Amino acid sequence: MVSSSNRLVFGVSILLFLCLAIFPWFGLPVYFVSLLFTVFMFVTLATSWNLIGGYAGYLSFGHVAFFGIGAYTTALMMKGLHLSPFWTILSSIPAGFVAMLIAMIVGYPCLRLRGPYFAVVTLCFAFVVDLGIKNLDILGGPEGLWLKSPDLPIETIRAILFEAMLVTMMLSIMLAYWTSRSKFGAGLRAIKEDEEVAQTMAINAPRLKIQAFALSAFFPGMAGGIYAYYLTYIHTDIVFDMMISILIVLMALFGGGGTVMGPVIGAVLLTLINEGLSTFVKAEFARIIYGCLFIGVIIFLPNGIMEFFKKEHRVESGISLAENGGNRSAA
Amino acid sequence: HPAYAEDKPIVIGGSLPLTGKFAETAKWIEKGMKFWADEVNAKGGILGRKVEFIIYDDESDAKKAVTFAEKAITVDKVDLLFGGYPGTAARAVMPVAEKHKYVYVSMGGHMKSFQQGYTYSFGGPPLMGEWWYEGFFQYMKAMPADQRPKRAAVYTMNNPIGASASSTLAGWLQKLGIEMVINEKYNLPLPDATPLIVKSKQMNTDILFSNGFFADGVMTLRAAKALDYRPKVIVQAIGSVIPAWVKELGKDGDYIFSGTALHNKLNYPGNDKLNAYIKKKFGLPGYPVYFGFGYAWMQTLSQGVEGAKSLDQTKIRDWLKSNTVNNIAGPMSFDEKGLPAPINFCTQIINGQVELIWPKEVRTAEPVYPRPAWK
Amino acid sequence: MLKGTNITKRFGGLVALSEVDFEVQRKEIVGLIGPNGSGKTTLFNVISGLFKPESGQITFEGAPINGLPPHKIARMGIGRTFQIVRPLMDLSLIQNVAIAVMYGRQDINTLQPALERASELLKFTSLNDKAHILPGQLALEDRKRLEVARALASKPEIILLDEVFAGLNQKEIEGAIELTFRIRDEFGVTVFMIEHVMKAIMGTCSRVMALHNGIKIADGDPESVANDPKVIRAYLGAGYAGR
Amino acid sequence: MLAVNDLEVHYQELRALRGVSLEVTQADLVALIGSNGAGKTTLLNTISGLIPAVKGQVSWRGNSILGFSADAICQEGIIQVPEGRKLFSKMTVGENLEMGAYLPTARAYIAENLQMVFDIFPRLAERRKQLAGSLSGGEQQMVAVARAIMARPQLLMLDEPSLGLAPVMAADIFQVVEDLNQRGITILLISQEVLHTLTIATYAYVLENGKVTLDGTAQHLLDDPRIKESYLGL
Amino acid sequence: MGSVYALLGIGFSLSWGVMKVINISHAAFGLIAAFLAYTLLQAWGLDPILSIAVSVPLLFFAACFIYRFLITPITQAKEVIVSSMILTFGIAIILENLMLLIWSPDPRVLTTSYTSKVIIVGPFYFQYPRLAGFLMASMGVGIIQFFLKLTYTGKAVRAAWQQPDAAQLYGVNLKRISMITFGLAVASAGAGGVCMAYLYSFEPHTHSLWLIYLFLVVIVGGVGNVLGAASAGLIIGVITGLSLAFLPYQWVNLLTFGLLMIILILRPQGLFQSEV
Ligand SMILES: Nc1ncnc2c1ncn2[C@@H]1O[C@H](COP(=O)(O)OP(=O)(O)OP(=O)(O)O)[C@@H](O)[C@H]1O
Ligand SMILES: Nc1ncnc2c1ncn2[C@@H]1O[C@H](COP(=O)(O)OP(=O)(O)OP(=O)(O)O)[C@@H](O)[C@H]1O
Ligand SMILES: [Mg+2]
Ligand SMILES: [Mg+2]
Repeated sequence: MVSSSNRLVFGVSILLFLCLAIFPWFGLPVYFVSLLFTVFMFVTLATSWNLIGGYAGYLSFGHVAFFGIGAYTTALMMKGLHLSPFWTILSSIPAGFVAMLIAMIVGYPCLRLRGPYFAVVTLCFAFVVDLGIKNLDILGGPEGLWLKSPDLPIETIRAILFEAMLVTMMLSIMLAYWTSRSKFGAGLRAIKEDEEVAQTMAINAPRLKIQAFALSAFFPGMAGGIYAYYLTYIHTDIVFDMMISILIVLMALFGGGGTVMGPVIGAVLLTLINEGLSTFVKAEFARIIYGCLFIGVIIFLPNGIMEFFKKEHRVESGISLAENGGNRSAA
Repeated sequence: HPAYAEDKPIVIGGSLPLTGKFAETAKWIEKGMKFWADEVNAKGGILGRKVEFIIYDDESDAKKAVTFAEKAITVDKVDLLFGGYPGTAARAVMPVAEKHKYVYVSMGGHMKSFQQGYTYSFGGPPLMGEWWYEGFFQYMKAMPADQRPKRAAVYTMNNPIGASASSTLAGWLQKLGIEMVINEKYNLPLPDATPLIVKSKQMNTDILFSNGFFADGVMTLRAAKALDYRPKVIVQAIGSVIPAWVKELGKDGDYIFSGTALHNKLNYPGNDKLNAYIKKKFGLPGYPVYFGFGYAWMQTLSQGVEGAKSLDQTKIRDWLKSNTVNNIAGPMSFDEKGLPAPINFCTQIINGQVELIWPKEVRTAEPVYPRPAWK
Repeated sequence: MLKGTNITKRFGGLVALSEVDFEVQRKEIVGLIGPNGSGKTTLFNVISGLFKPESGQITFEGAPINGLPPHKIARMGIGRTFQIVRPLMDLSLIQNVAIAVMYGRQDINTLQPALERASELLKFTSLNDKAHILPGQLALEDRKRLEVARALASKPEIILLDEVFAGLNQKEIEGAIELTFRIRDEFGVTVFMIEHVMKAIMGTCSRVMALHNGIKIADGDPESVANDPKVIRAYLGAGYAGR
Repeated sequence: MLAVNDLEVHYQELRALRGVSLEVTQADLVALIGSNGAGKTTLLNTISGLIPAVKGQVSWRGNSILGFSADAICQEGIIQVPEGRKLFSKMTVGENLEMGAYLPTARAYIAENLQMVFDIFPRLAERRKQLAGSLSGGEQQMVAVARAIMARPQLLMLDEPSLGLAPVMAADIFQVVEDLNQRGITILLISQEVLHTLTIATYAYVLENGKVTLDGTAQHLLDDPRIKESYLGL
Repeated sequence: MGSVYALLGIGFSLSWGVMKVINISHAAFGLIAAFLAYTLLQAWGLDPILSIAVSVPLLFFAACFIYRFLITPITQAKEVIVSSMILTFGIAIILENLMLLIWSPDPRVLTTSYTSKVIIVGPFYFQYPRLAGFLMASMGVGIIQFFLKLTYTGKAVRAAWQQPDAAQLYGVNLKRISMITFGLAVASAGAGGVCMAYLYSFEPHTHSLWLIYLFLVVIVGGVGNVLGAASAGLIIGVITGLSLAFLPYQWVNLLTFGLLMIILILRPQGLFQSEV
């Protein structure tokens, strides 16, 4: 039963991936390619965040830092090494690693903090990186960095970036999927529930947390690298925008933290709805409707949208560690 | 062209930060643009076609400004792209406009944006940080050397606008024999301005450059008053150009020097009309700067269209590069970077009015110098 | 196999453990009794690494373990239950146990075999019919048995049981005594248990230690400890009639 | 004074109580025994208003109180010492006791009651300023009982008060329960220490699988072979 | 500055520590009070301090209403903290844009006769508005601390959220208590907002800036710890003050955040043990 459902998931994903992959080559307006690109980016960010935030329960409010670090790494590499624009996409991979490395370094002391303290220390971290770059002229300082874009039609550039982001997103989702059914993910969930108990269950909590944090920084780093190239103008106000941090968290939780599909659904819905609203309604009212959306959904589905699908999960929860169980009753 | 007259309206699209951090200014720009459109439509439109806007709200997020620019260009297939605000958004949109080959008339932010080799971007007029104090220093230069201030304190917010505004300061100060005693940057938000003023006071500076936005500008000014710091001159970058400065600060806001790229008392055609409208509609004595910007950018763009007699972006660009545009900021012809000749107006707030004091030909009031004591 | 010498643990001014020595031999069932607040749970917390003692040395199979992080100690083969039960609330019983299996000392790293193993353990603790519900729906005694199953899941050498008999009636205690013996005999696990139910202590333990105000006041076979006047005064009470 | 009639309580599909009836008369010490999972806690929580009933009746001094909120039932003088203590763990012992006397009726007697409680549990007087969460298990149980006494109960319901207590302490708790009963407080006591419970109780009910299977005077039940067999292990 | 953030932060801390509700819209409520103060000052010349008499009750009732209809449904969620964050984020967006509609995006400044007065003590300068803010904040902190620690209702608040069942068993009306708490928390934000408005200019968007600072203050002080938040506010104020005096200004904000990070890492529970 498990393996057959696995095969189904696998098949559907491949199909979806292919459909998405050919999307930019139909000559649709570039905007749609860019929009989906943005959606993929947020899916990547939210899904990665979910590793540390959703599974391990460590709400990182500084994830934008990894995104920004990725963007700056790519941009600086491109400027410093005079990379031709095509290498830039590949240079997002080292950008991911830089983000991951930094995550390990800051994760080490920060992950000893719990709950809100962790949230704030990561928030501070993001500010420190942001302000640091702003103050250092060698990194572009307050001016920001300009990148060269290749001599190709805009459609081609967008399509290439689209594919790059698509692959990044797929990889991050695959990582999330693997996590949800692996020993690793199970350990993280135990840590989320009760770290002390997890430790007495022989779970090496400090190491697992660092691993989760580092992994959750890798794809944002890559996404940042690709995004740098999409934007061609990088500024701390843009790539270290606190709003991104907050959005990532909200998207993941809105969809349902600690589930594979939750962050995906959250990111897709929120990005598209927000974009759609700004198109059709007067600005202030659009925002008010957007606000009502959060309230409406959370009142009816306090644990995120994934809860809506939970009926089926309840049956399965016995055989898989994948998704959350039911409501917690009064203990 | 009778065939045109029956045509669909000309659609002009893009985004403005209608909500979020920059909403205040963007709303004025939007009003300026709309006023322009009403006026044009009343006269029968451009090329015989009416004009119409699609304005998206980018929520003060430069990333969104980019996607909305692409949306306007590729989905709505707008005929013209309108200019963006603030500088970071304009910077991010410029490469997009270039790639899509759309003429983009905006504030641009500062010189660096125009040095990236973009051919479709114009500052018409630009809000050019590097030129901001040009007029002020010209005025200082014309003053007898012994009357000039001697010691300068410079505080600059650490962002592109602050950086560009302060970039020419050192050179000018040296030229005028003013010693730059303090030169500090600060990151926004400024938590407290008291220490800045204490330091300026201790160092006996007699000219204060406050290169900041509204919030930090107000704090600096209030701290100066509270500590009774009396420099001969206080110069403000951006903070003092919005109507709220005069409205909220009243008397305390007086005597601030600043620069501008256009002004409601300039003797160029159109300004009177705008002022009359603003007075009637909003009860303000003259139109706010950003209202003027919104209007002027549209003027530039439409003159390009009318000059090129076509909506072909490249033709519009080429026309703009080789002809002179007349907008409310005066006549301007654009160089290869898309910039007009440096603009060097200097303003001072006197009795709650933003007066032009330099160049001398356009002066609307005598400058108050040195600054009188606080009331 | 587990040996502690001279252990002292303070909370601020309060001395919870004062120079306590103890030793547990392989395959023993050792009882730990003492009045409420005498430091029993604290001792378990010190052994399992949740508290760092101010002084003293603990060795397991000859290797010092004090100062090691809890997961390393667990990994070496010391399992435990919590007196105030702490199930992972959002995971079903079988998931609770399966995670412990995967991280435990047997070589099971994938989900399916872990769930199978977990299911066996739940059967062992008579929880198999509740395998798929959440711990929040359990009555207290069931939660305690869940603690036991989870502790056994990591295949420990020794298990520290903190009052798993509490709340059982006399009849049920008999069942629990049997379970304790089976833990030792079927799993080959040494048992070190805190208990207030004297019937259980007398029925299972080969040796009993008594703590009072953090000081060890008795150590020996159950009979002699139960008749020790110090123990009677501090713990059993004069009215104790072999309940 | 408390009468439960044909009470039925469900947890989703599980029928925890299936038609329970019992009665507690003024000044009685009624014991409720039953193996684990029988539904004893559920019954107490239903009486206290924490859990809704599917059907049945709970009446107090002749008036139905079923459907009252928990705080309203508390005002009626029905006080529970919950299973698992449920202390306010980040408040001090003293504050926990004060919370027991939260209702204005009890607040008036706070000093007097505090004195009584400290007489019964001198250890709590020592630990007055300590956070309740850092107490040992037994100490916490004492706080829980003490807190209930502070509420000046007319009916005191105790859910396994001797759980996790040292034998000497357990004996003390039973002594306290007996004393309280002697002072005129009506008591409904759940305990697994069946022998001891039945020796101090006046009347007892046996709950099995959500049903009352046996009831009678305590003495009567002590002699019942079924009790001997399944609860006393004799 | 510190004490004012503390006053703004207390309510935030209260609803977080006591009720597990992270109220993202907290600062937005404060901002509403600031706008009200502004409007009353402009229209009738009412002193902003007096405007608190209007805005605080108003916010209290609005908050009770919100609690009753929006927060109650999510108290059953698995993780109230998480759900409440999303919910109140929505509220914050709505409030911000309502303010945009009502008051327009123009920045405002509270100017009173004493705005620019200053007291000089040795090398230190205290501006009147700052002093007023400080005094009001201290009073607010005192009142709330008194409420929680010494009044029965306050204790019930703390009890109710540690052990809701047990609190009910001892006569605490959970719904009412929670509503009052939330109401108080938001009302204190009102007072805090007015204090903030003395010091800084504000526009409808400003609340997000305030929010970040009060988040810092609350956590560094220890969640649920009223005095902690107050002290943390002071500490942050002192750090900025001192570093402004000794460092290039450019590095002040960075230093503040960096130091906060270090403080947190060294004292994992915040500077002061969390309470409630
Ligand atoms: N984290 C802590 N902080 C402060 N004091 C503590 C802490 N943990 C335990 N104590 C104190 O240490 C003493 C010993 O507690 P411990 O829990 O070890 O008792 P115990 O013997 O297990 O009692 P019981 O049989 O009631 O469970 C008690 O007085 C308790 O109040
Ligand atoms: N919140 C809940 N949700 C679902 N089922 C529950 C819940 N609480 C208890 N149950 C179930 O209801 C039944 C009766 O439980 P209850 O706690 O009333 O038993 P009890 O007689 O008090 O037992 P014990 O001696 O263990 O305390 C048990 O089967 C238990 O698993
Ligand atoms: Mg114990
Ligand atoms: Mg029970």
